[in-house]
Amino acid sequence: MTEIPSKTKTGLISPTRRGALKTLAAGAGAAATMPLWARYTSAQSAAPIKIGFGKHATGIGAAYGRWYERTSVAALAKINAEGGINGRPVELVTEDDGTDPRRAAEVLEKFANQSDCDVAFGTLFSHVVVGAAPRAGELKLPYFVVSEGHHVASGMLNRWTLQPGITDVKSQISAMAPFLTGTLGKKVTMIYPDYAFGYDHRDNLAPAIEAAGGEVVAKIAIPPTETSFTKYFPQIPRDTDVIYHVMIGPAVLTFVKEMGEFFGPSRPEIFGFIDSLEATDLTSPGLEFLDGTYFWEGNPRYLQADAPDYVKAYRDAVGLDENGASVSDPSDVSTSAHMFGCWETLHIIKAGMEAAGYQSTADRQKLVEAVEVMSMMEAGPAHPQGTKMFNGKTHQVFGPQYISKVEGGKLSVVKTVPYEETIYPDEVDYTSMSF
Amino acid sequence: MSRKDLTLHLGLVALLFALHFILPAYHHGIFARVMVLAVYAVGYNIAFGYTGLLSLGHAMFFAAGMYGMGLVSYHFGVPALPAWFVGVACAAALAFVVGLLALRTQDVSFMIVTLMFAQAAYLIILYFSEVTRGDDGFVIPGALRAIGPFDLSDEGTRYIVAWILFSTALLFSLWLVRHPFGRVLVALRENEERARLLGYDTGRRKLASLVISGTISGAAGAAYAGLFGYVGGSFAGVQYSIFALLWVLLGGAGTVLGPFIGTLFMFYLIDLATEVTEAYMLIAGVVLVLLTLFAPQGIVGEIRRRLWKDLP
Amino acid sequence: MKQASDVILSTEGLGKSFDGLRANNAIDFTLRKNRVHALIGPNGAGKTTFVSMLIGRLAPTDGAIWFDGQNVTEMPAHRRVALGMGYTFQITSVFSRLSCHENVALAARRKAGRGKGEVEAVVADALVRVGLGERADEVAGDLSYGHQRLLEIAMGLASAPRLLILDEPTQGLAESEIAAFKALIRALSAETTILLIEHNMSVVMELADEITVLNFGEILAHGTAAEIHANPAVQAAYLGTETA
Amino acid sequence: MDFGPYLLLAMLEGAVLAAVLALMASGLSLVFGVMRVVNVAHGEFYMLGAVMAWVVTQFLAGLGGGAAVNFIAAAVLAPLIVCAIAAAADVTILKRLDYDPERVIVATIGLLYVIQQATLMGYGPDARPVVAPFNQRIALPWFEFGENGFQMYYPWGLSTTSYKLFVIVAAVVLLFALRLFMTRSRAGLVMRATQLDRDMATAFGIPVEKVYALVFGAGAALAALAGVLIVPIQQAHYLMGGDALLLSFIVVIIGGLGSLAGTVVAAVIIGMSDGIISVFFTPTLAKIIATLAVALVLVFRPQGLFGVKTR
Repeated sequence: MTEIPSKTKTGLISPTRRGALKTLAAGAGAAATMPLWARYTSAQSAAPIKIGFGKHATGIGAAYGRWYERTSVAALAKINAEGGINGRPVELVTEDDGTDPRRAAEVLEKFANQSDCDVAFGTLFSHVVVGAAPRAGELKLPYFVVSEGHHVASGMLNRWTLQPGITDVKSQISAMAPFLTGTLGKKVTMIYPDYAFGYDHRDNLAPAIEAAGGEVVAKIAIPPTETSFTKYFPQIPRDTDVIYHVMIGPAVLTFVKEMGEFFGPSRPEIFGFIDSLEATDLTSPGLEFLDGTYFWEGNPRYLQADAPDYVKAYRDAVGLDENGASVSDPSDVSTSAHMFGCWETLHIIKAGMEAAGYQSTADRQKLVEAVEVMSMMEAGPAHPQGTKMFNGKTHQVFGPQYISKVEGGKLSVVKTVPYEETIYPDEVDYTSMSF
Repeated sequence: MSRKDLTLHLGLVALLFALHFILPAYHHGIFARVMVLAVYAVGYNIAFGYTGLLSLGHAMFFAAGMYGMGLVSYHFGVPALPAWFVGVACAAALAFVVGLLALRTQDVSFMIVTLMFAQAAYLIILYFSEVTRGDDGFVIPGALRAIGPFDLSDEGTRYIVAWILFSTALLFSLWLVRHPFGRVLVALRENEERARLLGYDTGRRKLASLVISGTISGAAGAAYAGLFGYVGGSFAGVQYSIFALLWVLLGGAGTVLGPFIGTLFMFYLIDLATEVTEAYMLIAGVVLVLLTLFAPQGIVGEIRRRLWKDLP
Repeated sequence: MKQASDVILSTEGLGKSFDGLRANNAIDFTLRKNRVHALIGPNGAGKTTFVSMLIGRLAPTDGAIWFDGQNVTEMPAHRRVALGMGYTFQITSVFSRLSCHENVALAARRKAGRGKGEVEAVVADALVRVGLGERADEVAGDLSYGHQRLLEIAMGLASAPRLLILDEPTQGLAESEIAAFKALIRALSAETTILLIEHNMSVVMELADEITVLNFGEILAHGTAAEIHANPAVQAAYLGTETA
Repeated sequence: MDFGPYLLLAMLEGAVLAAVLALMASGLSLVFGVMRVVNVAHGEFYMLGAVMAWVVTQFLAGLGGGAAVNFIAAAVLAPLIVCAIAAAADVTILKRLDYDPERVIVATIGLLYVIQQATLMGYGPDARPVVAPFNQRIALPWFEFGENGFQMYYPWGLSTTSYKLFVIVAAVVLLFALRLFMTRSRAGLVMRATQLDRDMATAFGIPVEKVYALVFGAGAALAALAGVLIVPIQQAHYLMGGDALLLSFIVVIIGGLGSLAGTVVAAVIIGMSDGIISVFFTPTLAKIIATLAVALVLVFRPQGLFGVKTR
């Protein structure tokens, strides 16, 4: 099986953007005017399928949680407008996990035992995933994470935890390394958080850079309590060609700003993971100096000139303007590089449930097995970020990566690395593990 | 120990055992978790509630237990029970060393010193992230999470193990506060100088109290790792130190039942508040303020003050 | 220094300075067994500083303290208590949130080897002796000030010291209570040595076998009640200024 | 970077931290000194100051004000708003707790959650910047005796910004003003009298309750002012109060509780050592060492570096 069934069923592949929009609007509008029971009369059971969504509503991940929820709500509106899953409506059950591993585990218990969710989904921060995943395994609750951590593919977790909607840091890095050494320079200094997915970057960058013929000359790990950074910048070796930065949390803007003030007019090349500036307006004061630097983007924030219609449809559904901010508030910038994973994951859940003939929670194992046999996921309305390949053994998807350059306060994609160039050898085979 | 006290506490132990058969799945899981965390609060209560040592760093003892247990499992494949003992020993040793230093200070300085040590412990976990997996933490391999034939990841076993641990801690603390040693701890809390001039070596007793307290906290941390399979840096963070203080104060500092009641209350308060609003901590904050205004001795403390004077 | 066999406590050149201020200077003091020895002196004469050094609440700047043939100068307070020194506070310092019984029991249990039954007996006895037998279950903080003073003394009794240091025990007591107190001390003097720091001259004159007078941190005079009463230096320095 | 310039840079950074800390911690110290209570919500007042600065500048920018005018307005209004909030909290909560130290700690933890979550709801989870009134990068020269004798050059990276220098100067001026206020003004005198002996102050007809409300408000306003000063450098975020609270706790304790001069000196020491230790170690290790150093200072000098032994 190389194609997921949902692709052929979606009715959104229209030749023009306007057409796509129309379809979507009509579907959503029609669905909204009908009473709930009337919408799904064809289904055997009209009871909604419940998807438990662990949201970072509070704590350090709150900016992400907000956009994850918006994307998920939009994706479900689309899925419901198109007839739901197996003819049944789909409902999001949202619980705040406080960006805390213990609470996240409790939230999974709540999904499984209290609110009778069919699957659990969501969760970005890797410590939250690692803390919650063992509970998913024990509860035998399919847990679809949208985290980009390498924890899934590293084999640390279990058969019930999957990451089919977003690529992991290790593959992102292996996609970026040739560009760094080939285009920007051979000597790389990395600055990363001494927590969260900082470890994935620390562990994977140096091998990838060396494989691409470069060298990591310094690694500067920033502890979570830090609020000022200038004092660490002198630790950057003078002969550095490229600074590679990936920061997270509320201090990132300070970080980037102080880096600019430190270097002044004579900066090396700078390459960052957009995580450093997710949900942050690139025209914020102090960020002028980023002009001409490069970023990895999981999915382009700014609407690119050559964007296909399904990308525009996705952005309209989520409510993004051309700059990747909310249409209702231009200062409310999205977490574009990650949140698409929610949209795609929900479509994969739909596809998996339909392939497995999912009826009730008794079919949870069938659902996991159905997702495990998935492989190619063609770009389209269900996968607006691009064509991907899912590896059922490692429970991890591989997809295209974007390199963008800051020009005039906007990010323009300068290079797209296809999924084929991001693949690394398997580290685990979850399918050989028991349920 | 009066018969009435013993009946009350054994009654709670029996009730929790009975709940094992009655509670719906979700609440069953929650009670198991609350019992383990309540053990942490029981430990904290011995230092804070009974001895008057206001520590803001108990998360380091919880984490010492958790990491002591977790690291030997994860790196050396030690099975759960021996690993648990390693965790407890780590917490006891840490409490001893911290006590030797921190107990040279008093009051607010003691608060800050314990806070600083805990912060350093947290940063050390991050610094040695190649061993500890830092803030991400790690999962203890399922195969190791068993005591003999009992699989700790099984809901029933988990509940019973948590219940055994909690009951032991609860009855131990009841015994301790009735024992002459415990009475001296109370005397230290009330008036340290007077206790010294009655001939008590207050320094040694405070150290002993802190070690007992830290050991019980560590036992909770180690049990948490074994029962829930996850070891992570967030448990060593400041908020977990503050949690212990909150749970104990809410339930009633210096009462045997207070830590459990406080932990349970706080848990359901937050759990129910999340149903109403995303800003559930707002509700928690308001309740805290109201409690200090209208029930300053905590829930059990108020019961003692108003209804049951001899409640331990 | 070798102590004479009837001496329980002595000091040798004991002195204490606070930030250059000399509170006690070169005090040579001897306390004989089974006596009631009063320490008097005007306010600020250094009496409390002196006894605080005896019991170990303050470390002396210079000099030495001997208790029962042992140099205790460097010894922490709790070990001096273990050796048989007892102390009651000038400012009431009971455990105010605990019951009277528990207050005294804390003192009684200190003595090693006492079983539960024996502790109970000692506590009951001590409370009865100070006249608080009826109030064993009351919370100490609820007692009147005078009763709290008596509770202090009961705590001193229960620890069965060989030397009991009473710092201003009659302060705040009513006349009737003072009378009872005097009787209590007389009875006690058969069993133990008592060092009494006292303002109330009638108490001192009636109870004390020996009196030492401190003035400006130094010993001004030493002798029996009659001798002190007759001492012109004491009269000049002290009695003349005392209103009691 | 060479050692000398690096050290200078670290010290400059340390001085900025010290300036902000000194302001914030003197608020905490003032409250502790006069009222004898520990305000755990102090960090949230700092955060509120920063957030209010954003709100004020945002509002005025909408009216078309310039960056400098907006910032000055924020520096005046934000502390006043925060002062009012804190005084209200004092009157409605702390007063009714009779300033019992333990209960105040719990109540202010509650207050901390309330403020934090209310901010999350009203302001959101994002870190938002405020435009500095001026912010020029200033490259700094370095002097050296080399083979060619005395040399002056501009080392790579050695720089600061005019705004950072302004923060340092502003904090010094404000702290002097605070000192003058405490020692020279009648209100300051009343505060100090209340600090020395509450009962005596009451006997002399000082309205102690009002003084407490004012002191609590003034302490919060100092934190808010620190927040306003830092926000062009660090942005306003609803969780920013936590670490700031920890640091100012440390400063107040090291400086000796309730001693304003000690607090300022301690802020300089903590700020500077934070900067200087970072020269020698990797960031996380530097934090560990700094934290342990503070703990050990307290262990071996519990009364603080400048406090007077009380017993």
